[in-house]
Amino acid sequence: MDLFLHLCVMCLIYIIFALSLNLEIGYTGLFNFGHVAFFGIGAYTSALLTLHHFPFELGLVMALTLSGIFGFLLGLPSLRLRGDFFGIATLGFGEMIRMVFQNEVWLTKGPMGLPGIPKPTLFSFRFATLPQYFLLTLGFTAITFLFLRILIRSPFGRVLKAIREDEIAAEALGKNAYRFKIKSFVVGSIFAGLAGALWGHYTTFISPNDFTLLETILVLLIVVLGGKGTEWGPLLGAALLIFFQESLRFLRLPPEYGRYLAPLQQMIFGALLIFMMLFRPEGLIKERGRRVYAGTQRVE
Amino acid sequence: MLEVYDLYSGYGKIEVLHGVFLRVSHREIVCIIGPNGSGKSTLLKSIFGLIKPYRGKIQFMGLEISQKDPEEKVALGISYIPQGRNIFPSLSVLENLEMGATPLRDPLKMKKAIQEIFDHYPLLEKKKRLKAGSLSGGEKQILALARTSMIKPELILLDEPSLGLAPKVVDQIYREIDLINHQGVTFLIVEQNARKALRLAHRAYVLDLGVNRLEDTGEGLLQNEEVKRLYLGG
Amino acid sequence: MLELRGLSKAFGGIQAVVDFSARLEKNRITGLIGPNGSGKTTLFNLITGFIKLDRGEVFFKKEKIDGLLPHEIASRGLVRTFQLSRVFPRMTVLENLLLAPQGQMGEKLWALGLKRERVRDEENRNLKKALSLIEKIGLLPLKDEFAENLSYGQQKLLEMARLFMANPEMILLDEPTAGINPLMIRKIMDFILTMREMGKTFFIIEHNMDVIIECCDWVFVLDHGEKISEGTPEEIQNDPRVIEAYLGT
Amino acid sequence: MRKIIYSLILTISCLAFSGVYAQETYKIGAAFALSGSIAVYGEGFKKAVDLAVEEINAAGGIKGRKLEIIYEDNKSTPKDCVTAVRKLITVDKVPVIFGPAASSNFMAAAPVAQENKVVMISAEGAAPGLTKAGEYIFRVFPSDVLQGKGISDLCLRLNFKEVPVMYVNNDWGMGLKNVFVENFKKAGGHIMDEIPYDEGKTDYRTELIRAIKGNPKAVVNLTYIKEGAVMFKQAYEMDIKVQWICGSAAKSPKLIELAGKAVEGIIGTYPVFSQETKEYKAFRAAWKRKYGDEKIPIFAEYNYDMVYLTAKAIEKGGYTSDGIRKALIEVAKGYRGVTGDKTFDQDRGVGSEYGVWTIKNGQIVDYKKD
Amino acid sequence: MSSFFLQTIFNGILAGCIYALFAIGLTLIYGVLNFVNFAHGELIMWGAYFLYFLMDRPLNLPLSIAFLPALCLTILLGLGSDRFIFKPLRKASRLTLLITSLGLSFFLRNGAQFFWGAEIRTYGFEIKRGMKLFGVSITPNQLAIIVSSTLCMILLYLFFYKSRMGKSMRAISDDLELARVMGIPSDRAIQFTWIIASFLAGLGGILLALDTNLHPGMGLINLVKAFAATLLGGVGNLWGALLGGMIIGLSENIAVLLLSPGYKDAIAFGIMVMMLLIRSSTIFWPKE
Repeated sequence: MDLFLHLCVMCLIYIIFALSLNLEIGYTGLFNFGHVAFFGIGAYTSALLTLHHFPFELGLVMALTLSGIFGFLLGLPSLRLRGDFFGIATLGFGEMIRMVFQNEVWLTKGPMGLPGIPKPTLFSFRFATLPQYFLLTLGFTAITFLFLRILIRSPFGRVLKAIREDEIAAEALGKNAYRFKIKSFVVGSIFAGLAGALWGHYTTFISPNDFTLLETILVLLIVVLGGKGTEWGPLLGAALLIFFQESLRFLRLPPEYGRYLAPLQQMIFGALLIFMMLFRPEGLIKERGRRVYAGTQRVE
Repeated sequence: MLEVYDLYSGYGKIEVLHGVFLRVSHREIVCIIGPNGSGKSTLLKSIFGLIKPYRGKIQFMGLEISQKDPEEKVALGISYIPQGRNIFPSLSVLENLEMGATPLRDPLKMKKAIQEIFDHYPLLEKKKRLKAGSLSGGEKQILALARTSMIKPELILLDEPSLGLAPKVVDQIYREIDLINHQGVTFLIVEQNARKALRLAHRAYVLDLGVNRLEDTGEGLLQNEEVKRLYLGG
Repeated sequence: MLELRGLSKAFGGIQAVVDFSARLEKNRITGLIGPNGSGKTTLFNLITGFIKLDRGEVFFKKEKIDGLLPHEIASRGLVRTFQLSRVFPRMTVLENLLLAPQGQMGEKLWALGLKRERVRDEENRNLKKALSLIEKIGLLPLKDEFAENLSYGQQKLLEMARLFMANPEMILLDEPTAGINPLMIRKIMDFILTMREMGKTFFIIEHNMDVIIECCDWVFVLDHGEKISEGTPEEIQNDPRVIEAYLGT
Repeated sequence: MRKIIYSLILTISCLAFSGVYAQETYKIGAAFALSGSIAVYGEGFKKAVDLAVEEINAAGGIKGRKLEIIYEDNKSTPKDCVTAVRKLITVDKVPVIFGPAASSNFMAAAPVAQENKVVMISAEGAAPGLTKAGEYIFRVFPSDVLQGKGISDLCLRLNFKEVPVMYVNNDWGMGLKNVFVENFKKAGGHIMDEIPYDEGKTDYRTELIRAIKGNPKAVVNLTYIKEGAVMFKQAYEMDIKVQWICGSAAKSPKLIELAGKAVEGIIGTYPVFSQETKEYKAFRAAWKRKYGDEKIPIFAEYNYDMVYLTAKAIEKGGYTSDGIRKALIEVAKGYRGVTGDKTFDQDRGVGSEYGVWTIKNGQIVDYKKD
Repeated sequence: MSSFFLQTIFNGILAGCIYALFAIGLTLIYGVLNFVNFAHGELIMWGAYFLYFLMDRPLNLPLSIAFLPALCLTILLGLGSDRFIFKPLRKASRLTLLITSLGLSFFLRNGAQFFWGAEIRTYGFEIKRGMKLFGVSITPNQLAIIVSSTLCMILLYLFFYKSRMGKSMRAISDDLELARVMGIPSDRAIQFTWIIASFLAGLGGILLALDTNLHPGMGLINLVKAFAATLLGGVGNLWGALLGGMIIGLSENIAVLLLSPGYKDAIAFGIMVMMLLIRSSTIFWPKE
């Protein structure tokens, strides 16, 4: 049961992470390959602050703020790049941030990592046990899901989609594509920061090794597999991948062969990404037009 | 030599040609004129196979070719010179000609063909080491023509050779076309700048909104008031 | 309404537009014609800020707008369409329309939280308007379809409706009737004429002379980037310079 | 290739039979690095653990019940360590876990064990403060606090007063470097330069050049096996002639296998235990019986001792985590294992002396100043 | 002191030679097929591992015999990835191709790890002291690197400017449509592009591994450097790639002397991001 809860918590954190990436990739068409950087910034910010005995609330708020600020600073120049070059620039940024975690020892303790990150206390309630933490993550996931849902269903989200479809035509309709892209990028970064902060407080230990390209691939795969540009796709993708990954533990594999398991599993991830692109680029859940609008009453 | 029968074609959802009929005989210069958007370029691309027609027949020397790829058509003796960008700008003039000689296969033949071109166009020989992108508009068009005529195709499909050129240069281009035609090459030319083309053409078709409206000798169409009406309404 | 002074643009030594000046009056439909490659679309791009001017000034409602970004120009009420239809393919017909109104409160992030009522009201208003428009162009059964599933003619119609929805003061249309059948052309012409009656101003690139003759009050003719003639459609039809530009000498 | 096919077949058959495991054993969890970046070490640890378990079971087990180790791959990443430990605790319900090797991985997983009141033991974790997570966390390996001082002493003893220090940029390297630098400075030494380098790279030439910039007589290089092999080779090729001084992690036959004559003459410290005791001789004989001529991998002895200590603790305190926790301290008091005295201090760690090793004629031998 | 500096510069040039080989392959694929192949780094890595495979047990082939088959296997890998993955996606968007190649890169990297594990490997030659030249030590392997990459450059130049196929490839990267119209066999030229790109990747990978070691992660990090070199030198430019490779190789080696070595790999990233931002306005902004 505890293991199941543990997997659920992991899954929920990845859902937040994937939802935030989906806003960028699925709805705005920004192929961000460095999303893990914001995950890391969120994790480190909140961890460092709470380790210095600031309250969790402040740590969380600062984690979101800093992720947002970094998102803004990175977005400002790189969002002027064309799609694939934007992807490469963000990939580079992701690696650079990891190197900062690794090398700025005075701040991050470098490769030593940060052990003993306290469990969160929200409004003097301490989320110490697994079920409690599960509820906390569930709450944050729900907030993220609903917030992003409101966002993408709003006129704001509509503009994002228009930019994804045809940036030039959106400009011709008077939409400041650059500014909208920055906003989307910042919002995405903030929620990635949230996922990171939750992750840090959950494992109670973070180190630069947690924020590598592997995470980027995993979260990208979650979004692509589930169905980018759909509300439920990232949820489905995260659930499938996390549980698939962990179910491998229950294959009672003789340890001699354990060495083959991790690369094999990652090969499967890579192959899955290729297969999705070749045979079902839209993902498991297909994007559909919206039928209900802000006015809520369904107009027939 | 070339027969187009009830051709429907277009780009994806946009149907541009709604049933075009056309016939080109051996050693003829046939011109297709028509206002913007009448489907002239689409017709050429469909004949050459850059666009796959929806339906209809295209026959070349008795062979049905409507679903063949451009590469096969080059092998059959059809060449196509697109409008606008029709040379490789970062290759030298010589290299452009060498590329054009690809269908000749035999290196010796290639060399000979290129030398013939240089004999005929000393200007190109003088500039053979220069990048083709640095030539003037007229020179580029000459290069494209030379490159194509070099392989002695049966039929050249030529799309708006006068586009963006000064009238004097256009005259020069048309003289070259005439010369090549006298060597036995058949031409199907698409032109908007109708009068110059009509003077040269043996026969001409007028295309309007994806169907052919008129057919006559070049001279005949020059006199035809209907042409002007199609272009400028009325 | 729109005043152009000496617009010029060259691409790598080739003059695409040469010293083009014109005044376009309010509530008129002005046509722009010329042979292929004469620089018509470039001129549109220059006016709407998609390409930077080499020289010249653009005034819209007596305000200088050259140097502004495309979306800034559009939000001032000068909106354009493109040669090929540019609907947003993976958005529904309704969404395509709802996108159009300028200055929507709901497009501001903060307003989504703080002014929810206003956003909702605004959205409802737009929705009502959009639905009546969709009904008018006969796409009501398709309102929740992705725009990519429409036929090309329907996409063009949708683009027109979107313009209507955006409600700009002046519209630049780039070949609105290209590639569609005569029935659709009729519908689109009706659309243009209705909007003119509502006080809109148009500037249209068009090849179909019937459309020009029926709709336009005034026509400019472009050849090799230069304005070679202007006048009423009848005058243009008989202008030897125009005939020469089209048919050659 | 054949191995892969077998593994696939085994996977499937194990899936089918996984429910049929005998229940009459004492299960111990082991969250080892079987894949990932430090899997080189993991295999050796596992062999040592297996050897000990086999011996104990052959001798009748614990009160008639056999020991069984449940290996869980931690993929060498903190994230998977946490998952692996959680799985061992909640699914296999083990009261005691042999923890991950790398200190950072161990420290990620330790709070989970502490929280669930499950004993977790480290046989290789050297980082100071490793057991801070709580009373359930033990180590049978001496802390680097001791080794850092050992290296510093060694340098001074050999009369190297000025040295640059290179270290692999991870938890272990940096932790050891910090202790070393602190001790060395206190003793009047001068650190010429500090050069961290990344794990797992293939070219360290520029780092080497930087290290010898001030013409030092000796360079302290706190390296792992693979990075060390690359470095010493490249230093040899570039004809860098300095005295290399390493830590314990490089003391391995594997290093000689990888780098050959390039590592001739390097010296290093290691937590020392006499190889002359009867315990060690017995261990060596047992190893030879089971694995033939295979060299004893690094830290194997500590893993071996860890299993025995745990077995004794289960026997004395019962098969519950609290029982094991209390009994561990008692049974370890004065216990002479292969690696010497295993008495736990108040931080549930063990002490050690440090010796010096060197490589002579392709063999690791104790260093004697001549 | 100056000999340290010379040695650093030499190491930089050495690295630069190899980066240039990678960069040319990358830019070739980009020029002809118009997408950034993330899996290029893995071709580099697999090239090195193929050689390892042939020289390791049970085959135990000597280097001279194993060298060519290893390159052929790399080329096959490149061709295979085109045939089965990129060819069906010829008409797909660049972003689809980007994700696909990212997936392929991940697949191949872990594939190598699957077979050979994550450890560092070496070809197991006996190590030799380098010879001294002006205070710089040069090993025979390093000499081989400089000679063969120079040779490669010359051959490539001859190929691109003298041979028909080379000219066809340049023509195709100029204008694929026009090339097809003129009957230039584009499929064959695309295959040839893959052959050359994989050949260069395999050769570079082998040379790099001869000089240093093998590791499954060696692909990605070198890809980034190749990419930075490409951007520096200008996309699709042979000499530019050489120059860019040299600049990256030199600057990252010199930087280690000045900055913290932990940031060595960040140098290439930094240059790459900077070039993207500077050049974005001129080259990479979509043509409208």
